[in-house]
Amino acid sequence: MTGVLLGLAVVFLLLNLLAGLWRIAVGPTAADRMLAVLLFGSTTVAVILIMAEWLGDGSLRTVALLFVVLATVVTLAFVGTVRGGEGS
Amino acid sequence: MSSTIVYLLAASAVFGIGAYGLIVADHLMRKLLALNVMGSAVFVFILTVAGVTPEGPDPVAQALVLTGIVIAVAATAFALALMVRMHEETGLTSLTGDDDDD
Amino acid sequence: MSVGVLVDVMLALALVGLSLRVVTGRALFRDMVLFILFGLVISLSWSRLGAPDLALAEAAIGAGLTGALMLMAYRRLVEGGAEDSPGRRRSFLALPVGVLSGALVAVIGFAALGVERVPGAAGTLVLEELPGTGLGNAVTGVLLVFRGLDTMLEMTVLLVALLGAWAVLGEARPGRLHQVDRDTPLVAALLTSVSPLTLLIAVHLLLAGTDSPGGAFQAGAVLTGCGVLLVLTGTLRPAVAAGLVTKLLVIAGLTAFVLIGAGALAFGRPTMALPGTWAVYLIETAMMLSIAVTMTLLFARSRGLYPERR
Amino acid sequence: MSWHEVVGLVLLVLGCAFYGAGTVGLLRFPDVFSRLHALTKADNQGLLLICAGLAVLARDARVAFLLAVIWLVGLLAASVSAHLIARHARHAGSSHASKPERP
Repeated sequence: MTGVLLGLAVVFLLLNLLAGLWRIAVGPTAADRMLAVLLFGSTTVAVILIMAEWLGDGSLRTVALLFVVLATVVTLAFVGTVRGGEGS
Repeated sequence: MSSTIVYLLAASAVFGIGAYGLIVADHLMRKLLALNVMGSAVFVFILTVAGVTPEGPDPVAQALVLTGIVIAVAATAFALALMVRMHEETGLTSLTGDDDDD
Repeated sequence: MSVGVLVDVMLALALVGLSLRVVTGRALFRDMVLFILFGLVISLSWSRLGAPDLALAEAAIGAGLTGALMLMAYRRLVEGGAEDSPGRRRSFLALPVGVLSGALVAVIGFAALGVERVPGAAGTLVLEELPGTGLGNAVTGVLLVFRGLDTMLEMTVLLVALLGAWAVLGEARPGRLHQVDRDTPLVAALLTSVSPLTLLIAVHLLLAGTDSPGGAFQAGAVLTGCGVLLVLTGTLRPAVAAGLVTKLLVIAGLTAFVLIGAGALAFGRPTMALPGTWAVYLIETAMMLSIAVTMTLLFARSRGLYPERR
Repeated sequence: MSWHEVVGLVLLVLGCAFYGAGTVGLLRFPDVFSRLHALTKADNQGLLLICAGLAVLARDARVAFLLAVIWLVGLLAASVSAHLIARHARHAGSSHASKPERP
């Protein structure tokens, strides 16, 4: 029972991810897309943590930790890439 | 068993899409994206086809893919350096030479 | 179990959809962002497939580093005046080639799945022989003990990639990086808390890697993340020339491998036979440092790095 | 089902609800900053509830500690990222509604 519910939570969060893709597709600004990536990353962490409990694989928690630690790399690369004021 | 088939089909589809993109793309960066997509498809393929042992997926396949991931990013970094230099020298971002046609 | 298959199907759909958008999109920047998400979904798939070793590497490299590399290269192109041309070649070959190659992969896959598994397959052999190596993680065992030569050659590939990048580097232009504004105190707070944490995780992965998921590649990838963070915030600045320490660190992994692997010959043992667990730790540490330094240099597109003096 | 499973699952469902709300906000809100507002709620609160729920389910002090660390680092990373993106968006001058397509 608990296992099925955990699986359903994963499915629900994955649905969120798929829905978030729409924001990336339509934008309209680069910042909007990066926001979607931010939510994507956070949801991925949640999914991996639930998977760790669901599949009984504790090492997946390390993966989640890695995700949150390195989440800022892409954001920093983005802020350094697309200069403020450059947008169109 | 059925998850294996799901991932196998996904890997095949993604590989085909990557191959299509590699041919169709004009911008070198886009070619590189397509190439990386194909690479990931191959990794998924290797891991699904290799089968499972009692302790998760085949460790040999895992080591192979792990090696592949690191090599892929090194090759990508080199290709990007090459592309940036080419653009500095020639002002082009594609191999066809005419950037502007669509 | 049906919930599990549902998760698989969703991940597979996300992979196919994302790759389709990446390949057929019309704005390069957006497609690079989608590619980063593609890496995230691949990492989720590794987690789902029960391969945490791969999920670790993919989280650091596939989702973080490759994306950052591409964004920075894109930045340089835009700075150099390149247009974000949606240029696309019309080719009658493309669609058939794509469909056929995809079909070919599927056919090969189904054929391979149909082959009956023999008991002596490499994977099961590894698991049988693993207790004799003193290692608990089969993947690390394959990388260092059973297929050590491959891993050594992989370090060579990394070195060649770096040398190649150095060769095509412009003469007097050590990659001009556009740094993130540092006038916001949050970035400094981030650095002071996150960079020690990355070091900690890297060392943990390295030490834990002999028995549980982790190892030199994952640790090196995490350390690269730390290096990239420092480069992006301008704490490490690109240098024109490589210092001695940098050069030594770049070749450390390969050197350790060659010395210990070939040194086995001198004692009348087979090549690449590692003399004990201490050798595994030594090689792994050297590899981790080499991977981290090489990748950070590839990212900064420079020959060396020096810390910012304030 | 024992009590800790019930409590853990309830927390988990609440966390998922926050993520759902964050996604809806990301899709429905009109401009960058209000989307940012919706999203940070999901990041902070949703992850907190999910971590708490999983810690209750796991009933293991080490796991609970790791989950706490993950949440704290996630909080830090999310706030810095959100701050940087907001600054960036302001500099780009996209504070009002949408601007035409261009990275």
